[in-house]
Amino acid sequence: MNGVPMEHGLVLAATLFALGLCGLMFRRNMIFVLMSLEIMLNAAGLAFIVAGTGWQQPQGQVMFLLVITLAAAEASVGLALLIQLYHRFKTLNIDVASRMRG
Amino acid sequence: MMEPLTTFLTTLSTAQATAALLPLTFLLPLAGTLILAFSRGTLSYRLSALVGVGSVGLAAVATLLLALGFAADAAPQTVTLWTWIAVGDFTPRISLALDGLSLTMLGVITGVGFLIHLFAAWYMRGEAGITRFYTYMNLFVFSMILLVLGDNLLLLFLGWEGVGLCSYLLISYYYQHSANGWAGFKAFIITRIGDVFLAIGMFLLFSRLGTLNITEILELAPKAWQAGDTTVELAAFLLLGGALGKSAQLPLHTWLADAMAGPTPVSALIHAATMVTAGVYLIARMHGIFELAPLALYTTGLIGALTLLMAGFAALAQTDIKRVLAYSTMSQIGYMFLALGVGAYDTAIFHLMTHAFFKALLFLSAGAVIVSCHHEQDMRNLGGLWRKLPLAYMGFVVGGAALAALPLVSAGFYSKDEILWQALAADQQGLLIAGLIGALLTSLYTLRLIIGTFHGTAKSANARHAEAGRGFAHGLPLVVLAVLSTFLGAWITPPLSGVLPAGPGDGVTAGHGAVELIAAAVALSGMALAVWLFGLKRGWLRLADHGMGAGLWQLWHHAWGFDMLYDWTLVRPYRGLVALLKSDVVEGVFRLLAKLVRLVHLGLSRTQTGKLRGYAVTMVVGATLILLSLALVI
Amino acid sequence: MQMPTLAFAYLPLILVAATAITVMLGIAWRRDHRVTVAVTVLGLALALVAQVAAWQVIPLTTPLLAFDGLAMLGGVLILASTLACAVLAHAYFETFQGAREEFYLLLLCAAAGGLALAASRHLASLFLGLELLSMPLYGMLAYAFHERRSLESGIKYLILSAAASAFLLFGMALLYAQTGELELSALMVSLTDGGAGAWGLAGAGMMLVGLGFKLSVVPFHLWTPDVYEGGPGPAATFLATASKVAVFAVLLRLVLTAPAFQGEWLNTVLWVLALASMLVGNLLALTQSNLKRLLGYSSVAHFGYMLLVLVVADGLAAEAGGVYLITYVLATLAAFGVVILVSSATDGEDAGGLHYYRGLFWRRPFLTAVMTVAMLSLAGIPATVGFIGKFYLIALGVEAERWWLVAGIIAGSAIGLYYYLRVIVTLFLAEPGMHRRDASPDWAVRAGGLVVLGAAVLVIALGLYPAPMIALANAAGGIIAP
Amino acid sequence: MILVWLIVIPFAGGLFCWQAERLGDRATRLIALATMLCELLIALWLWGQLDFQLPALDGSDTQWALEYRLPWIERFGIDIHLALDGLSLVLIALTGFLGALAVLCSWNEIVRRIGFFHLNLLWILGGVVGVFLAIDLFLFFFFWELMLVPMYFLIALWGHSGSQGSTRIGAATKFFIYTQASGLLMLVAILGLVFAHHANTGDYSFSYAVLKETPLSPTMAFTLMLGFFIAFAVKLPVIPLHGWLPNAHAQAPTAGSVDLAGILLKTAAYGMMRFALPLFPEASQTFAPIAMGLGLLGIFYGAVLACGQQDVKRFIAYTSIAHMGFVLIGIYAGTELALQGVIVLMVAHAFSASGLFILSGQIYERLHTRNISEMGGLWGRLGSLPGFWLFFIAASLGIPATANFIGEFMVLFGTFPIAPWVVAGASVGLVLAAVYSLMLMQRVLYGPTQDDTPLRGLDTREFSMLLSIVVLLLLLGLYPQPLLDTTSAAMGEIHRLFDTPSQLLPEAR
Amino acid sequence: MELAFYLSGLAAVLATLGVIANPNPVHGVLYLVVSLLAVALVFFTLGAPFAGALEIIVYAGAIMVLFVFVVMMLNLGQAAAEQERLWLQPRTWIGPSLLAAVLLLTLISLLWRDDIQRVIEGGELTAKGAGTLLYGPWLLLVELGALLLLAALVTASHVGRTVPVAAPKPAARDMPTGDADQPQPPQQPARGESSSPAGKEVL
Repeated sequence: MNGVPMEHGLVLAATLFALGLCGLMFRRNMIFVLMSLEIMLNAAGLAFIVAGTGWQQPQGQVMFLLVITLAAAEASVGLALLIQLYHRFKTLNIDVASRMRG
Repeated sequence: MMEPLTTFLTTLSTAQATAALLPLTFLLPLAGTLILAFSRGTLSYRLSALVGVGSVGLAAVATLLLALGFAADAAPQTVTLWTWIAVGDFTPRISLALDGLSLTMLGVITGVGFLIHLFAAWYMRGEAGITRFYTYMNLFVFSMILLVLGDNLLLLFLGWEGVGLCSYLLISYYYQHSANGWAGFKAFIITRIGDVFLAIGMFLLFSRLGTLNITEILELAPKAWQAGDTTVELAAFLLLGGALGKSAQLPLHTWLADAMAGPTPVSALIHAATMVTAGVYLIARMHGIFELAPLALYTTGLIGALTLLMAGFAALAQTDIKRVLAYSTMSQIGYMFLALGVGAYDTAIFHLMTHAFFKALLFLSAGAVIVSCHHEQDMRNLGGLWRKLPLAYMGFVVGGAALAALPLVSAGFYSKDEILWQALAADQQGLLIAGLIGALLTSLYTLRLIIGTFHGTAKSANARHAEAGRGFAHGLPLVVLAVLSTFLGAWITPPLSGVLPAGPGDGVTAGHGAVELIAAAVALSGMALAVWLFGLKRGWLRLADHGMGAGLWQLWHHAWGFDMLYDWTLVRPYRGLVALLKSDVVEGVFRLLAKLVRLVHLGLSRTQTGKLRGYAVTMVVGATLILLSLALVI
Repeated sequence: MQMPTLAFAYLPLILVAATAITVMLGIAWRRDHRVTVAVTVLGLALALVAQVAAWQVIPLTTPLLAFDGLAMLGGVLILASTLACAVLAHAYFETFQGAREEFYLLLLCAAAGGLALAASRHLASLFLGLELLSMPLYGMLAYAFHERRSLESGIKYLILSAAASAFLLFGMALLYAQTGELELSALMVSLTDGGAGAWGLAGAGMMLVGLGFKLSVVPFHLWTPDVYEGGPGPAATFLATASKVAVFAVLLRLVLTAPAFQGEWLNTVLWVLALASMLVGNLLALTQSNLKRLLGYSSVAHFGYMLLVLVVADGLAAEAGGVYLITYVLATLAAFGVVILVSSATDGEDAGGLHYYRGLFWRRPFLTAVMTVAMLSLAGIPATVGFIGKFYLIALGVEAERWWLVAGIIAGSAIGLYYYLRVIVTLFLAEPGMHRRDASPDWAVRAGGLVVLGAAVLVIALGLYPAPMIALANAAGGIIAP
Repeated sequence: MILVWLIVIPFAGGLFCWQAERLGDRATRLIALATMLCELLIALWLWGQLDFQLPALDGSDTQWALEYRLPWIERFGIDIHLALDGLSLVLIALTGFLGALAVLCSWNEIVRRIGFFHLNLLWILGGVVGVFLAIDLFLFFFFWELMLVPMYFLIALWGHSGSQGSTRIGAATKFFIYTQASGLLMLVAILGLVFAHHANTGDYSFSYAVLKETPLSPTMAFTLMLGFFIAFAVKLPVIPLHGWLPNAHAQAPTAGSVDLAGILLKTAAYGMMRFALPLFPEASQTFAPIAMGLGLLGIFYGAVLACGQQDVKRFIAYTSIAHMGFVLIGIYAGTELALQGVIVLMVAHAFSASGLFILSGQIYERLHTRNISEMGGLWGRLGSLPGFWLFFIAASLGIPATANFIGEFMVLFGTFPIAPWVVAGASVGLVLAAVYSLMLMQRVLYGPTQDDTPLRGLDTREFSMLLSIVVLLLLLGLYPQPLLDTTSAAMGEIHRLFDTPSQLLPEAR
Repeated sequence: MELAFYLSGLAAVLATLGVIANPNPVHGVLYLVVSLLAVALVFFTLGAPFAGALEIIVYAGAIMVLFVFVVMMLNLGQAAAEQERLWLQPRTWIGPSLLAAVLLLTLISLLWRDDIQRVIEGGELTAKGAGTLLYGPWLLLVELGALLLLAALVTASHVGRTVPVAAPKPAARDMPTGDADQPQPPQQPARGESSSPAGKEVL
């Protein structure tokens, strides 16, 4: 079998990454923002896996593992902040967190 | 009897005596200045006057002793006090040179100066700022003495500027009237313009000859330059420029008439007898340079001629008695320049001296009239004073006679006649004719002045209630000056032969008599015409009221419109420039830069919205740009 | 590899981590603010001593970490500023009613992350160190979450930082895909006309986005003022000092050792970013009236200046970077220290507004002197250490003939003066009836005060006699492990 | 070691003053005064003690009358290297004198926070003395910038707000930014020179004597010279870069104006003569026509703008610009006569401008306005103040017998062989000087009085202060030789470097 | 296998699109789970089954459950979805999307440039390799990861407190004489921001 060229895998990762960015940039609901972040991190992880499999090395997977660790940690902290935000403002609209400017 | 006197004179003529006396002449007025300045208003009027007059009086005594010594042994002497500056070749010294020329000037300054100071004690009585007045006056005498005694151009320049400053201060003496201040301002600025020429001339001479010492310059100049060399012409022209400013000659003459704003003794001392003649002195002093520069010399004579005509006409149309005298001063100095221009330096100095006598007399008399008439000085408001103010009338008559060169009896006749003769001898017929026309004009305006002031009927209350001045301070100066303005004054022969080259007419007698006759005729006919015009028929008024006469009268009254010309060409543009640049245009560029920075700041601040999504977008834009640049590079 | 030596090198990191564990256990057992602070300070002080002592054994390398001059200098600065933050936090949280102890735990974790980051020579340790540095910061920034500004700053920093991490990670993945290596010194890419190495370069660019975000380089700087303003004083201080030092150290190492970061294109990008940061940072601060925001903008500008070190990356560069980091940290600590002393977690919003400081001199002259010295140092005026830093950067720029950047530094400094001077003069003006807040009268004899005074004294002392600092930076710059 | 003391004394005195505030105002002022007098006395003692006629041998180290050297930052070969020659001594003595005057003239003017005020005042002077003594370029730059900070405080905290809505803080900031930014340019130039030297020899050095020998390509030398020139040009100030000066002068308290006009401007001229010319003789030669043109521009521009001002102190500030034009011309003429003239002119301007500023301060204390249009007719109301005013006006327009005349004319005499047309132009400036000076006289003292009540005359402190300046101006005007002898060796050296650069650096070609 | 890669890749992209475009949070979370599963499939096709398993267990399992839990806890309901729909106007999303598209295109063009010619042939990468590496030379990372999780845990536990730790007491050393320091009125009173956080219960 021919296998998948590496750039195809990377393009897939890039596409997911861009979609995540998209979500980050235009969603106002903080849940979606956090999910977009997860998408981006996941895309990065995917890229690592693609690279790792391409080079046939375990490093890629270990990096992916670390990415997942980060994603989990970030999700927990993010959600905690989200709850606090909702608690304070009764909304998940992150635009309320825009008092500081100038 | 004679023995001690001879011994005394011999002692006076020694170098030691000169060294002791010469500094005294200017140190005494300086001491007066300092005492008055630091009295801080604690001196009484009498004491101030005593210090002010006394210091100049003592200086006059010192001068007299010097003159006696000089008469005994006429060797020029130099007294060096200290080296002023010494940097490389540049070593001007504070050094005084006594020779015939400077002694003549010294005599005029201290002698006439003393008389005027004395008169001022009467004139200024009751004025509050007498201390200030005498401070300035003494300072002036000090500066003027330095001007004539300085053996180098820089020291001369010190005096030159000093008298300018004092002139400014005294013109604006009555400071509460703004116009007086501006008159002083004008005087200082215009003379300063001349000074700048003098300064540049100094720079030029120093850079070419490596010295500022006058004697050395006069020695070196003929070796350095051919006659007519461009450089020396330039130097001469620059010196001439300085002289024109100080001596109120065309085109830098406009300040003198306004300078009459000062107290009348000031006009007498500064603007008639001494300072305004400094230009004549300068040119005479630097004759070696002018001898090498025929063009400049000719220009000097030409300017003198033009000025004497211009001022003569202007004097005809003045109504203020002091202004008449001011224009007459310009005109007389024009004669001196004319003399200089034909190379008759000694004649110019001689006229300078006699002019100092009779013009001081005229001014002091005018001062007497003015004070007596409660500060009324417009001829149209005076008249019929000859009975009430006999002494002043005497002064005017004697002085006027000298001014108009009344033949034989007046001092002015001898000096002016000499000038005309020298012009003829130098083969400058044009200048001669100008001088003759000037003489006619002089007679006209002099008589107009006398008739207008003293004859006819009093035309104002001030004139009707005139009170004659009394006292020693009032009388003595007038009498002494009157005596000097007669032929007796003309007997004083300035000891110039060793200093100045002989004029073209010296030693020649052929034709002299003819010139004298013509001059006398012109003067007399002018007087007669004046009597006819102003005295008997009042024909003048008819002429001046109509048509061209009125126009000419206006033109002459405004002295040919030079003031207006300068106002339009210099003053207004400068004011416009000031107004234009007032807000510091150049710095505006930087202010604009600051504005730009602030604008950019405001623009950038708008990116700081506080909105998270906006921040994310910016970040992505940044990342995109970075990657795009990579995509474009490879 | 001799284990004892290596252990010696690891010791600071181990000590910090152990202190963190101790603090955690302490919280679990019994909460006591004083004891927690004491333990934290003790642990950090020991770590600092160990860090200094570790200077004896360098250079050492493990697959993940490099213990070299850069790591040592970074470590010292990180530990010192963490120590300062801990002490200042004690003053700040003294009257705080809620749980105070977690803050120190987070602080210690972040310090550990910083140490790892500064020493990392591998993408994995770089990534994890960076995250370990950032993750506690989210908590620290949002620590006083009852205050909406604190919460807001936590959220902003979390989301943007995570996005930046994603960029960083993606970039790493691309580099890895290109080279098959994760060690920095093995990240070789070549740039040819055909585009070989494009992945790696794109990866390097994206990593730059991630790291540039942490350093608040224009255009990734927008979060800085908001987060500085909202975060509790000690957290913002840590963010401004230790965090930036660590990130800068690793970026410097990247540029110095990773071939992928040495190409012409990246150099140009850095150059442009540097210039933009200098100018934009200073321009933004121009009329800022909140001191904490102003310090945020100022840090944007300062890291703009510091990017010059990366652009040149040769000759004096490492030394200049070290010197500038020291000067920046000292001055920033002093400035933030004063703000913290004047603020308190219980007073709601921190004392950021400049109007609080009006006429401070006439009430607290020495505190004002500290602030003045800090501002002058940030402005780079002689007799403060900031001048030495600026001197080094300009020297570097001149040596490398980077005239545009030198011009940028000059223009930036000129603009910067405007707002630094505004702060300074405010301290000395007296207008009665204004809002004002004061540090407690005995501030100077308390621990926080000593830290602030110490920083100010160092700013002056090293400004007058910089030789020790230069020797340190020179030594650090001289030993860069591959 | 005495050189170090010269620098340390003002700084220490400043700290004492700060702390002495609790002892009372009088004690503070007395300490400040004593500090400055001590400085002045040391300077005068040195003047008497040392020999400034050292032979200026080529490249030898005998140029200095006193030297002090201590390693500072060895990494870059930076030393604390102080040296004294006639030029620096004269300026230090001037600093001491004007410093004492500054303390005296703020005796009644400053009543708030005098401890801190005197701290700043003395620190400025300390910084200035440092500038005059440092011959290590790094140290020079260090002091050059250091003196800005206290000056900033002086203007910002004790200044007056301006007439056209400009604030004292704005003025102070402008001053600081102008000088600091241009100072950084100089730093760049210094570093450029140092690295050029480094490239040649492999050594770092900031020493004046060492860097003087650095061979440079003409372009490089010119560029570096420009860096120095711009920094000094801002401070002097030279025309397009003068924007800070009117505001700073006008808004500063009297003591600040005295220091600014009297000393700070002189640091720039000093810098040009000490560094810009000797370090880059050929480039300076090339640049000389432009510099002289700028000087000429300054003379005219300052004169014209002065006439348009309503604020007395702004007025005087612009006249300073005009006077500094002469200084610039003289420096770049480079003949010994011109350079010596520059020295005299600097000292003279320091005295006359200080005198005018002190007088404006005194008028302000009495009238509470600096607006010229609210003055007029003051002559009779102010006791002996107008007399002094008149004297300083006369000095500022260069009446002979004042030192200003000596300075201006020596500059013009010295420049004429080099650039006759410049001299001709500058001489026209003399007329403009008369215009603005007399205008000031006219508008302040002359004219109808607006109010007849007499104002307080001068008290003994004010009178003796002014009298001392007057006496000094006259002394220098009539016998400047002691001053000229002191500086002649230093100026001769500069002249030699400037005039014959090719002999000095044969390897540079 | 290649086909599976492309198909699951397509699925992942589509599901992700669903996440970012969906107004309903619950649907969004579910889409994300789908996307993650699809990515896990991709991992399998590439020959990284260990990673795929982790993706499913940790990502789709643990993390997503956390999301679901929070969404449920907040009980956002239909009103929130309506609100979301309102926010999803084209003018909101079109700009960012274009920007992201540009970024993506740039990235793709860069990815296409390189001639690395490496093909993933699906050789198995086992957990063993990863483990050996991770617990061998990379052991430090485990420790750092642990600290990271500790920090996250502490943060979450501190920040996640719903009962406020303390009402801000009146500023003791604050001496206000004006109003500049007073709290601003709530920006969105309609949404019921609590100006006093005391005693609020969630759920």
